[in-house]
Amino acid sequence: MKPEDNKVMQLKDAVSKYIKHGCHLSIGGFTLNRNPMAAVYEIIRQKTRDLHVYAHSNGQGVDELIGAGCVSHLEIAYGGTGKFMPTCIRFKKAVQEQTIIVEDYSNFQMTLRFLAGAMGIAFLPTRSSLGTDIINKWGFPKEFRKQHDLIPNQKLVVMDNPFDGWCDTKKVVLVPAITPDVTIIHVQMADFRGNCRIEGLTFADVEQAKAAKRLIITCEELLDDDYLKNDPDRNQIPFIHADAVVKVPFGAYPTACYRYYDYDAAYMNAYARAAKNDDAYQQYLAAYVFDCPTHTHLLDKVGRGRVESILADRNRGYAKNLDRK
Amino acid sequence: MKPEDNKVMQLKDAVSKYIKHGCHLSIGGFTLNRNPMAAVYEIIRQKTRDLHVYAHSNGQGVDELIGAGCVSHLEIAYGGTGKFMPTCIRFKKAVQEQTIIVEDYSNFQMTLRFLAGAMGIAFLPTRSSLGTDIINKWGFPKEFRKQHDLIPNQKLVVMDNPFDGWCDTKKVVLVPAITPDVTIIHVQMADFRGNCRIEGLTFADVEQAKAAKRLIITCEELLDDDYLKNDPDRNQIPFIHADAVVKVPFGAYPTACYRYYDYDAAYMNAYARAAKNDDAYQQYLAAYVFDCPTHTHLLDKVGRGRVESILADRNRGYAKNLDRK
Amino acid sequence: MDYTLRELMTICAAREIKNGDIVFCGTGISMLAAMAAKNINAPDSVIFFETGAIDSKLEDIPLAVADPRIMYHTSANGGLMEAFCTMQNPMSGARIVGILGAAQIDLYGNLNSTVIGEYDAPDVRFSGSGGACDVASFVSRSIIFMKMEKRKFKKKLDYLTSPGFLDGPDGREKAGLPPGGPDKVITDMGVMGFDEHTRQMFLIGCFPGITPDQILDNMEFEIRTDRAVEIAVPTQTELTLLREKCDPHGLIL
Amino acid sequence: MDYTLRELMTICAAREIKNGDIVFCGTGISMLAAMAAKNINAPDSVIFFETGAIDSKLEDIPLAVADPRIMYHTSANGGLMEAFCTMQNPMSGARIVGILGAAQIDLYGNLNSTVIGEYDAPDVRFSGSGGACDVASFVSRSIIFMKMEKRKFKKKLDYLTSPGFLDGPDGREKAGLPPGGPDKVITDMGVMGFDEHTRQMFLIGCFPGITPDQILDNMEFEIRTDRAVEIAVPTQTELTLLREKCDPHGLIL
Repeated sequence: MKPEDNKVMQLKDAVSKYIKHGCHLSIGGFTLNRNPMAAVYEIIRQKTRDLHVYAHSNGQGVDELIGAGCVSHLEIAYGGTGKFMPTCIRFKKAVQEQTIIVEDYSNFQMTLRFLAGAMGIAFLPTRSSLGTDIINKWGFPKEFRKQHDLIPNQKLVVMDNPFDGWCDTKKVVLVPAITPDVTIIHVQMADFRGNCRIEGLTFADVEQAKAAKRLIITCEELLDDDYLKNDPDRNQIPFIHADAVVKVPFGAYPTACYRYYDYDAAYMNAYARAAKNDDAYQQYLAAYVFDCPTHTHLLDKVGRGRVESILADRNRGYAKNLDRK
Repeated sequence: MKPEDNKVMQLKDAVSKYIKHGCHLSIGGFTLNRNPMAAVYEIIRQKTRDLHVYAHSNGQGVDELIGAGCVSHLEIAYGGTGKFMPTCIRFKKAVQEQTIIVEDYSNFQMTLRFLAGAMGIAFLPTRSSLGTDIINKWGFPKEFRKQHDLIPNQKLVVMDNPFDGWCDTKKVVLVPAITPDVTIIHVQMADFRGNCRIEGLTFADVEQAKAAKRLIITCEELLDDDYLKNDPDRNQIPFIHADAVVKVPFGAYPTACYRYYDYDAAYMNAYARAAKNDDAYQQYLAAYVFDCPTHTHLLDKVGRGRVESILADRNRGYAKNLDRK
Repeated sequence: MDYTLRELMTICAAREIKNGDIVFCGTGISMLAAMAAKNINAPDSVIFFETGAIDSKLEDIPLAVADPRIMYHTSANGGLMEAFCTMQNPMSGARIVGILGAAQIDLYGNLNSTVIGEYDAPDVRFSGSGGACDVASFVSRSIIFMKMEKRKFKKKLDYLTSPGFLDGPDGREKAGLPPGGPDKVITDMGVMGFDEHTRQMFLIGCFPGITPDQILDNMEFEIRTDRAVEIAVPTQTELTLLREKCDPHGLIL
Repeated sequence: MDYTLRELMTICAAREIKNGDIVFCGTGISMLAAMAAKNINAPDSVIFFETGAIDSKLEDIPLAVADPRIMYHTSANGGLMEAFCTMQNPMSGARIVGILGAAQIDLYGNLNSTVIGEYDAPDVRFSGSGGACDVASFVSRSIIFMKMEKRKFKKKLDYLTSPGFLDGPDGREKAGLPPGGPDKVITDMGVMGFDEHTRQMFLIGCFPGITPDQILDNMEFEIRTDRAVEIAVPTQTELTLLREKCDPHGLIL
């Protein structure tokens, strides 16, 4: 039962209250956009271990959680951040070294799995991946699945269309629902009760938010209740799904937040360089995560000049003349 | 293949081009709100017959189509307009006199059926209606279904959850997709290519629009291409789904159109009175539909004073002091 | 205290709603009951419509669940998909109280709002399920408004539109439905509940001046009446708030 | 004419796009090909991203499919659900052209973008499907960028991520997939297509200075080369528009 009173919390408290060792976690955003990075860094600082993470294409956040050793299991469609890391580097390393167990889906399948969780149904059908190894090859074998109540007994199930050729369809694959213990999303605006407004593409954030048993929202702007309710056509997540609301300006940094700031190409290039070398990566973690007690400290370390350089043109939604080499 | 050029048409031409006798048709809106009434009246004027109509809770539009003898088959969840007609009157009469064949679903099931059509999947699952006569009693028997390619071979299919108790679910009912020949929706704003912006609740209009083979859009305001694209977070239907765009101010009248006008209680009460009596209903049809070559003529007949009385307060979205007795 | 039967029924339903409840409203008296709860005893309840509006301000009473009045000052304006997903969602669905009406009800709280007579050749056709079957399928509890008449309290429904407890204590589970089911039946003569073991309807209380026998006379099936008490009449505060804040123009009352 | 191999490959892909096509873009060269088509030969093609943006203006080249640059001046900003439903929808899906890349390809145009080696204990891990499997499953045709190397043109894929024609002409139908499949493979040495009867890859043409044998030397499997012609080099107009309008800062080229 989600309480109706003021849900505003400090990030440290929200993370320590809801994200325990072994937690099944999903985070919002997509590759280099609107990842809840401030929350990711806080999870790393709190040294949470053995996370079971669900992602479609959450690049930067997932790679940093894996790199810091927080993740043991991962269900994912894509690990990358586009040009900066065509394949996520710490993810690649962890899979190759078998320090995490990964199970592959497609982006649509992960989206449907979150939607199934959000709509309270055990599975949804699609025709995507019929005939492929996404169906044939499982990351978690049968015995493992039997031992874990939070994982369905099968990865995917292929079935005949009982409506006999309806929609020219002979077969479908059923994808099982995901109901994470916790979802964390970063949004442009929220109010103290947890109503949310996302600007630009929503990715699968709305589905991830509603699928979860607990929802932590970090936001650029924390508004009073009337502000968002005065234009409800723009709001996607009503407060009844929310458990914690945390104001964190630049909370998606170094990933982008449409209409607020762009991704920081310099940070992400430096990250990719560090990620290729174990020692350099430990130095990165020490300097940019563990030595920064809060996200504000990280921004200070990067320097306000760099942060100002990525501020978005409110009309276009990104930093028009940003150097992105 | 939907052409990319200017899709703007006259209502008469859009209806005669796309809505033929025997057409499978769905119309947008809900009970007394945003029904595409101008298009409904045009269909009645064109004396289109034998329509197979799909509706969740489209009250006024469906009742008028049935009353005018345009409908032979109806798949529906609810026929009513709230206080004005708790049960649609011509619908009730037609079912009791067996002049139409009706098949019942729930609102969620109809929504899922349109969504299935929109997402190109043969069926979707839900737990709604398990154990009820919605599953047991079919409007269209097996033999009828076999003879009609546009109707699936079964009404609904109950199946066991193959993910073995996942989400505390033992059984689900599968609802088959709807792919109407044509969907008609009425929206607040569209551009000449067919991008749409709906204000207030969208009901199932977006799903109905994307499920259809052809989409006719009537709109309060017809805008140039840039206007809607300058704020795409507010748009729900991209132009690639559109076939015809028709500007019809007050196109949902006598039902409401959020932020533009309220429902006309006087019209709807008069309609309900007329609908109770066959002669009075024929007089209503003659006066308000057949004698009005266009929707503008209907508005003139009602009188501009009445129309002005229902104009919405732009902030609240409805006519604050409207007499609704 | 002067009050009408309709006012009493509305207030009886409103009293069942608690802070934190999410109230699914249909049209008419059920919507008024939700508004009354919010204005009288449960200011932190949330009003919710199947059409997609959640936490509507409701400055003015809507006359249908698609009335533009429900779209004003909500938490989010979506559509039917969002609304029904919220209902079927185990987290949010568990907090929803459905308020329903119907043409017929049986001993286990199953409802008919579709037809009287044969489905293929009905004597009387009603509106149909709308979202009623969905809400009765998904949510943790529902409150049902019914008029006391023998033809409405039926041994066997002509058509089972919305599931109550189906055929008994394990009826919902056998059918594959989530737990939940009807909680109260509010009539024009008294209020019924459902026994937690047998899941059969029983009489909770009579309205002032009504006896259990009068109620039984208006039903086709028997229910237990040994636990019945007299229902408290509306207070002056309840009536004033209902009349002045919820329906000042008497559109529903 | 002076041009780089990457420019030639981009322009070869752009030439495959027609007015009215809806182009599904991935990151990098595939996005640039879509921009090039729109700026050169198919101004009425529509650029579409799996993240939910449709008909983006793309004043500036995005560096990922979630780049905020794709959200500016679109027809509608939705999310992944909207995007993939548009792909699976038979009406809109039939108009979509997918542009994909991969680590490995086989004779029938099946792609691997997941692992080299065993799935449980891979030698090399790649990004995974993302939306590639979805687009390859749903849309009517796709264009694939590949580098010509023996380890990339494989007799047997280590992992089949995205379906081409699977194991032959009726492979997709047997598996339950919609019709469609790969249309062209654009490499750094030439362009391949798929025979309409056998659904096997064949050589359409070589880039200037490249022979069919050189191409075969860089493949683990054999393909027919008897229909191969020389590919037309980029025109000055194509190059100018590509360089000046699409990628003026050389972020992808």
